[in-house]
Amino acid sequence: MGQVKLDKVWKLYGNFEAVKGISLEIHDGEFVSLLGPSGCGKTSTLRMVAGLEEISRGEAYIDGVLINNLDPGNRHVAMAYESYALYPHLNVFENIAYPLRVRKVPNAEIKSRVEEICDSLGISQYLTDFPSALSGGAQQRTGLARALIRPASVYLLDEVLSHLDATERTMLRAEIRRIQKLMDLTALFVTHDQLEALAMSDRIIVMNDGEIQQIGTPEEIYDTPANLFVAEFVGEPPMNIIRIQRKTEDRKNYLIVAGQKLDTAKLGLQWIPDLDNFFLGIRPKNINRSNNGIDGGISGQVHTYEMLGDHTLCSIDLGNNDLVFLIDTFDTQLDLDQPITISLTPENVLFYDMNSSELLHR
Amino acid sequence: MSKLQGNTAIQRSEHRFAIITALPGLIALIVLVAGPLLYMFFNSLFIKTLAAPIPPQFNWFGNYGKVLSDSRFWNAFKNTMIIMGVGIPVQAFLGLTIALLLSKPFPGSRVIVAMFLIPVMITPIVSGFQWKIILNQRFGPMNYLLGILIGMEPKSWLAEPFLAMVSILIMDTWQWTPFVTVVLLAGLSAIPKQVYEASSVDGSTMWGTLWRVTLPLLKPMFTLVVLLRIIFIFKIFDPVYILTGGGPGISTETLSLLTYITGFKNFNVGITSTLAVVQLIAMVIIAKLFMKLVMGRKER
Amino acid sequence: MSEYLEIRNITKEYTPGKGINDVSFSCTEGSFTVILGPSGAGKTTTLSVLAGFLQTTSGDIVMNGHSIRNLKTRERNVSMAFEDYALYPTHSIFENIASPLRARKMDNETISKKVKAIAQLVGIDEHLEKFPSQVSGGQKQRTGLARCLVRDADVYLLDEPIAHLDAKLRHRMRGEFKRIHKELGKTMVYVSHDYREALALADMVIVMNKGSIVQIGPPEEVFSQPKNTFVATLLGDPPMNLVQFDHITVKNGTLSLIGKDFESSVKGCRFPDMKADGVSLGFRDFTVELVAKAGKNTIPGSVYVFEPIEDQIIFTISIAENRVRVRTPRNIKFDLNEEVHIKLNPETIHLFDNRSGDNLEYREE
Amino acid sequence: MSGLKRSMIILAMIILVMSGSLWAGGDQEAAKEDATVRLAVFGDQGHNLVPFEWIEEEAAEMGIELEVIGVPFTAVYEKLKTEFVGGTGAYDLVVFYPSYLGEFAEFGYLQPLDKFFGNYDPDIDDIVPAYKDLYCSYAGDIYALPYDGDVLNFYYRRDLFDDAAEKAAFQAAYGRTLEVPETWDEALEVAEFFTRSAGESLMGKPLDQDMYGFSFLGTRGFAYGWWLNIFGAMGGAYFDRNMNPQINSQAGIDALNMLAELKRFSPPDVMNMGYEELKNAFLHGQLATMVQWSDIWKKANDASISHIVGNCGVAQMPGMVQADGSILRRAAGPVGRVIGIPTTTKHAEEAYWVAWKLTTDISLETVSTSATGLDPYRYSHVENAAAFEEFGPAWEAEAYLSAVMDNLGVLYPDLNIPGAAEYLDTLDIAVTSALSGTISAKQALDEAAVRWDQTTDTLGREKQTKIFNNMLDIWAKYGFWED
Repeated sequence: MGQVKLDKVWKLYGNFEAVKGISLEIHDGEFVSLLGPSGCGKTSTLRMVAGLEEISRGEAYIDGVLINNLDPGNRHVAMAYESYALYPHLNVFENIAYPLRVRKVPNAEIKSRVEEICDSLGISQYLTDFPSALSGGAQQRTGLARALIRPASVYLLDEVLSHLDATERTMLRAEIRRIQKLMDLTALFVTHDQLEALAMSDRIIVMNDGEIQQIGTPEEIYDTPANLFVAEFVGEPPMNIIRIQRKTEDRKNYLIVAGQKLDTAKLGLQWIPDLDNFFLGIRPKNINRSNNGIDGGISGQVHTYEMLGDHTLCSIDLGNNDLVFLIDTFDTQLDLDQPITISLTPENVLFYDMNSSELLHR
Repeated sequence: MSKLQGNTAIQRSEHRFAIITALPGLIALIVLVAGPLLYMFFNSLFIKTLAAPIPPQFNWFGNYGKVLSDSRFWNAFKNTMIIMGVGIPVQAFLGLTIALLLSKPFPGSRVIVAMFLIPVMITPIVSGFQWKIILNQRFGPMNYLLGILIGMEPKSWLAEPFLAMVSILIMDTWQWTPFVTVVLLAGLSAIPKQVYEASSVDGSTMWGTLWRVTLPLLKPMFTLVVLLRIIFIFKIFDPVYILTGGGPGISTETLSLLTYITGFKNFNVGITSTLAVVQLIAMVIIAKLFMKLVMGRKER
Repeated sequence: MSEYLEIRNITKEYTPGKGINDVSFSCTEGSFTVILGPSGAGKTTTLSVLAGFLQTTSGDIVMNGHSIRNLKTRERNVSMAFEDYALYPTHSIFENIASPLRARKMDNETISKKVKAIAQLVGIDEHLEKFPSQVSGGQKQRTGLARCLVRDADVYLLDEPIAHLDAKLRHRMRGEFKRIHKELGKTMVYVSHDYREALALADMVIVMNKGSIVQIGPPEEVFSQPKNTFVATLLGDPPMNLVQFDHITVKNGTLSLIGKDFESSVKGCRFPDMKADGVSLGFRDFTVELVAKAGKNTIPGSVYVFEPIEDQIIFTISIAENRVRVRTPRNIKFDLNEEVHIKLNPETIHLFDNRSGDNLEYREE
Repeated sequence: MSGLKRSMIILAMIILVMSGSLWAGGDQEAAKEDATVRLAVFGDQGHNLVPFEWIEEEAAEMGIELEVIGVPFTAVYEKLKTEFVGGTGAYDLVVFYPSYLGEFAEFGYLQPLDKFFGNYDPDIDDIVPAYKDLYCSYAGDIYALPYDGDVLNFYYRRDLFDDAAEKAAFQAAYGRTLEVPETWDEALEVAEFFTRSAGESLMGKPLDQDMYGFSFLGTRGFAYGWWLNIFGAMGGAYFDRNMNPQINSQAGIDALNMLAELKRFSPPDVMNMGYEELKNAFLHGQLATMVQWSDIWKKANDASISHIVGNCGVAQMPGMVQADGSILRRAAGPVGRVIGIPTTTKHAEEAYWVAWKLTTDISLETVSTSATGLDPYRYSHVENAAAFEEFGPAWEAEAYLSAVMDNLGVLYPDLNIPGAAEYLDTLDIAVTSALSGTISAKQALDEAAVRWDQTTDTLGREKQTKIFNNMLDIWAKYGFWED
C-alpha cells in the first residue's frame, strides 16, 4: 500500500499563500517528483504530507486515511532531508537504527536490518563513524538508510541530492531509483533540478507560485510543456522561445522572425495558430544548421559557441539581440560572428499564447 | 626547521613578522596570568601578615598544613560544596526546564527572555537587600506567602543555620538560574530544527525526542554552564556577605568569604594566598572530576 | 607565434599538499590558457606565483624574454581577477572598476572612458552607480572581471572568475568570455575546476593534479586522448567509463579482453600488438550502443538502472564489479537487471594501466 | 572538549587570581596647588558624617575644602589598613573605630595630637576618662579625639514596667516587684515574663503581634559586645597578664550560656538582627527590653519612626551580684568612633582644626540630634540635658544622660591591641556559633582561645603581651581590672 491524495490543499503563512489549493494523487509504487524553483510551494507540500506543516485548508489522505490531524509519527511516512538532518551525537548505526529504537524493535533485529540497508546503500564501512566525519554523500546515504529502514506507505525525499557534488549526485540518483524500483516503493521527491526529475520520476508535477503547472511523465513534460514556464524550466539549455508575428499575404502565411519573413509552407509547418502574435518554442536539439541560401532557413550570426565534449553549444544572433541556441556535433568548426542559417524540425515546433503563456493546440 | 632553510627572504620576514606581532599578547598573557599566580604561590610559602610590622618568614608548606588542619577552612569548604552540590543540580534542572519551555517562540517569549536576564544584571548589593527584606522573619513576603499558601509557620530564614543555607541557595538560584537558562537556550537554538523534524517523522514521542536528541545535543552547553557555575560558586560572595555575613556563626561561611576575611579583615597575606592556591587546586580537581563524569557517560 | 610567457620548472614548497612541483608551460601572445584541476591541484598556487603573491622556491618565469621571478607583484604588470570577487564594499561599481587606474594616477576623463568601455564589454554598464551590496553575484563577478581587464597588462590572470555563478549564468558567461578575449586579444591564464570552461574557452588546456602537470594540449585532444584515467575522468559528464580487465592482448588490431567471468574481443583497433595485465578499458558514454544480443565488438552486462533524460536515456550497466553509463536514444527499452550488450567503437576506446592509470598508448610512444 | 576544558581551567585561574590576590590600592590624591587646603576625610558612610557638612562654610573661611570619602560600615578597617600599608597619603583625616587605635598607633600610622592642643584646646578633661584613656590614647599619648561615644545601654519599655496589671501579674509569678532589672538573672526573669504570643494580652489588651522579653544583636560582626556585658560583669578578661586567653574561662562559658538563655525570650530571627533590625523591633513595640547603643533613645522618641514615643526607658546595664552583695556592672562599647590624623598627611594643622571643631567646638550639637547616630562622650554633653529636650521632657533627658554616663563609667572597652580585628572576629564567631546552636559554648570558646593564641604567635607574642599589659594598666587605673 502506498497512495497519497491531496484534495484542494492550501498552505497559508499569514496572508501569504504558499500552496494554492492543489490536488494530486500518487499511486502505489510510483516515483513522483515535485519540481519547481525555490518558493514554488513544493517543499511546503511535502512537509504537509509529512505532517511537519499544518494543512491550512483542504484534505490529505495516505492510503485512504485522512491525515490532516495525525502526528508525523503516525502517518506511515518516512523522510530524507536536503541537509541530511542526521543526529549529530549518534553514529551511523544509531542514526539508522533510530526509527527502530523508537519502536522498541529487539536489538538483534535492529542489527540485521541496519546491516542489510547499509549494504544496499554502500555505507557498511561507516557504521561506527559519526556524521561529522562523513562526506556529504555518505551522510545522505545514511539519511536515506534511516528513511528506508522501516516500511512506510510513502517515502518523502526533500531535495536529497542538492548538497552533493556532481559525481555523488549522479551516483546516488541512480541508486535511489534502483532501490525504489526493486523494492516497489512509493516515493514523493522534491527537487528544483529538472534533470533529476526527468531522470528519476515516473511522473513529474511541475509547480510554480503555489500552483501546479503540469503533471505528466518525463516525456510529456519535456516534449510538450504545457506553458512557457514549464518550457523554460525543463531542459538544459532551455527551450528557445522566439517571438513570432504572423502575416498573411496572398493567402499564404508568413512568420516574421526577427525581421525575417519566412514562408510557413517552406518551413514545413502543418499548422500555425490563428493569431497575429505568439511565441514559437523549439528545443535547441531540434534546430539544425542548413546551408546558406536554402529556403525555410533563418539566417543569423554566431554569437558565441562552446565545445562541450560530445557536442558544441552555439548561440545564434538573429538580429535585434534575439539569441537562439542550437546543439551541433563536437567537430563543427565555428567562428565568432560567422554567418549561419538554421532550420527547425517542423514536428518539434510548439506554439504558445502570448497572453496566457499556455501551449496552443491545433 | 629544515623546511625553513630553502625559503626566500620574504618568507623569513613573514615568520619574523608573525612572531613579533604575537609577542606583546604573549607577554601580556604571561604577566597578567602567570605573574600573579606565581606571586600568590610564592606568598603562600611565607608567614606573612600586614596586621603587624613583622618580617615575612619562610615556612615551607606550613601554611598549607595550617589551612588543611583548620576546622574553619573545612567548614567553609563544606558549605561551598553544599551550595555546589545542591545549587547546581537545582539550577541546572530549573534552567533546563525553563529553557525548554522558552525554546519554542510564542508571543511575548522574547520579552520573557529579556526579563529573565534582569536578576543577572541587577547589582548583587541591590538584589541582596531585596532578598533580605523578602526573607525577613516578621514582615517579609516569603513568610507571608508561605503562610497563606501552605499555612506554614513564619520561619527565621536568615537566623537559623539550616534555613540560612537554604536562603543562600534560594538567592543564588534566583540569581543564576536565568543565566543557566539563557546559555541553554543558546545551546537549544543551535540544534538544527530539522533534527527534531526527523525525530518526529521517525515516530518518536516528545519525551523520546527530549531524551534521545535534545539532551545529548545540549551536553556541550550543559557541560560549559555547569563548569562555569562550579567556578562561580567557588567565588560566591554577595549572597553570603549580604544575607548572612557567613552566619549564624560560621554556618554559611564559604571559601570565598573566608578568604576575604583572612585577606581584608585579618590581613594575613600568607594564609590568604594559601587559601587561594588550595581553592584553585580544589576547583581544578572538581572540574576534572566533573569532566570525567561527563566524558565517561559518552562511551556507553 | 612567439612564446610570450614561459614558466620554467617552477617549484613552490610551503605547507605539504599545497605546493607545486616542477611546473613548466608556456603561453603564446594573445592566447587563452586554462589550468584545469580539482581543488588542491596547485592551480591557484601557480597563478599566485605568476602574480608574484608567492615566491618560487626554484625555477624561473620569463615574460617577453625577461625573467620576472624576482619582481614584486606591482612591478610585473599583471592583472588578476579573484574567485571571491574581492570588491571594495564602500566603493561604487564604477570606482571598483576604476581602482587600478586610480592607483596609476590617470586623469578622470581617461578613467571614465576606459571604465565605461570595459563595463560595456562585460555587460555591467547599467550598474556603474550601484554598490557591490546592491548587485547580484553575477554582476559582482563581472565587476571583478572588469576591474581586472580595465588596465593594460601583459598578462591577465583569472582565478575561477565564474565559479560562483549558477549554471545558466555560467553557461552565458562562458560564451561571453570568448567574445571578450577575442576583442581584447590579450594573453590570459584562466584557472578552473570545471572541464566545460576548459573545453569552451581554452586554446591550450593544462591539466594539473597534486601540484604537477598531468597533460598539456588543445581541448579536443585532452578530451578525446586523455593521458591517464585522472584526465579521462576529470573531463566529461558523465566521466569516461572504465571497465577493469584482468588481462588483455592486442594482436593485428584485435583486442582480446579477459575479465573475471567473461571474455570479449574488439576488432579493428589502432593499438599496436601487446600483452598486459590489469588494464581498464575506457570509453565515453556517447560512443557506444546498447544492443540486446552479443555480437561483434560487444561486452556483456546487465541493467543496473536507467534514467530518461530529455530525449535520451542514460543506462547504468553493471559489468562484473564495474558500473558504466551508456547514452541511448529514447526508444531503447531494457528493464532492471536485464542482460544487455555494449557495442564498442574500436576507434574511440582507450586502454589504461590499472595501477598507474596511464593510457597505454602514450606509454608505447 | 579538551580544548574547552583547558580554557575553562585557565579562566578559572584568572578568576581566582583576580578575586584572591588583587589588593585594592588607594587612589593617590594630588594636592591642589592653590591656597585652599583640600582635606580628604575618610569615614564610614551614612548619617555619622553629616556634621562635616555643617562646618563646610566655616572651613572654607579657614581656607579648607573638605572632601568626604565614605565606605560601608564593615569596610572601614580593610580600606584604612590597605591605605596605611600602602602609605600613599590619600587621607588627611580619618574617622575610625577605636579598637584599631592600638594597631594604628603602634605601627606609626597616626600622629600624636598633643602638639596641636596649643592651637585649639580640645578640653581633654571634659572627655569621659575611660574614653579618653582607652579609646583615644596609646602609650601615654593622645592619638585621636572622640567623635562618637558608643556604649551599650539597657533599654526597657517604661509603660510596661509602670503598668499596674503587669506589676501584679509579675508579683504573683515571681514573688517580687516588677522593676528594671539590676542583675542579669533579674533581666532573664523579666524577659521570660514579657515574652508572649500574638493574641495573648499585654497591659490588658490583646497583642496583634508576638512580644519578646529581650533582644540582643545576633548577626555577625559585633555580637560579641552583648556577651562582653555579661562576661565583664562576671569578672572576665580578654587575656591575663601573660597573654593567656581568658575568654574560655568559666565566666566566659557562663556569660555565653546566660545570653543563650536570654535568646529564648528574643525574637526567632535574633541571630540575623543587626543594628537596624534590633532598633526597628524595639521601636515597633515588639521588645520589652533590649541592649543597644546610646542613640536609640533619640530614635525611640522620633514619632516619624517610633511607636513607643515617651515610653523608652534607659537604664544602667544589669550586672552580677558579687560576694560582698554589691553588683558588678560592665557595659561594652563596641564600635565607637574617633578622629585621628595620619602621619602621611601634609596638612596636619588644618586637619586638627577640623577634628577639634567637630569633637570639641560643636560636639554637643553632633550628639544631641537625630540627624546623626553619634552619642555623648563629654561631661559637658551629659550636663546639658537641655540640648536633648527635643526628644523628651527635661527629666527624661536627664535620666537618659545619667544612664549613659553611668554606663560609660563602667565601660568594658573593645580590645584595641594590634590584630584586634582578627581577635574580635574570632570571638564573634565563637559567640554567634554557640548562640545559633551549632556548637556548645565551651567548645566554641575553647576553639576561639586556641585561635587567639595562634594570632598572638603570628603577630609576635612578646610584643603583644607588652602592649596588652599597657592596656591592662590603664584598665586597672579605672578599676576595670584588678591584678
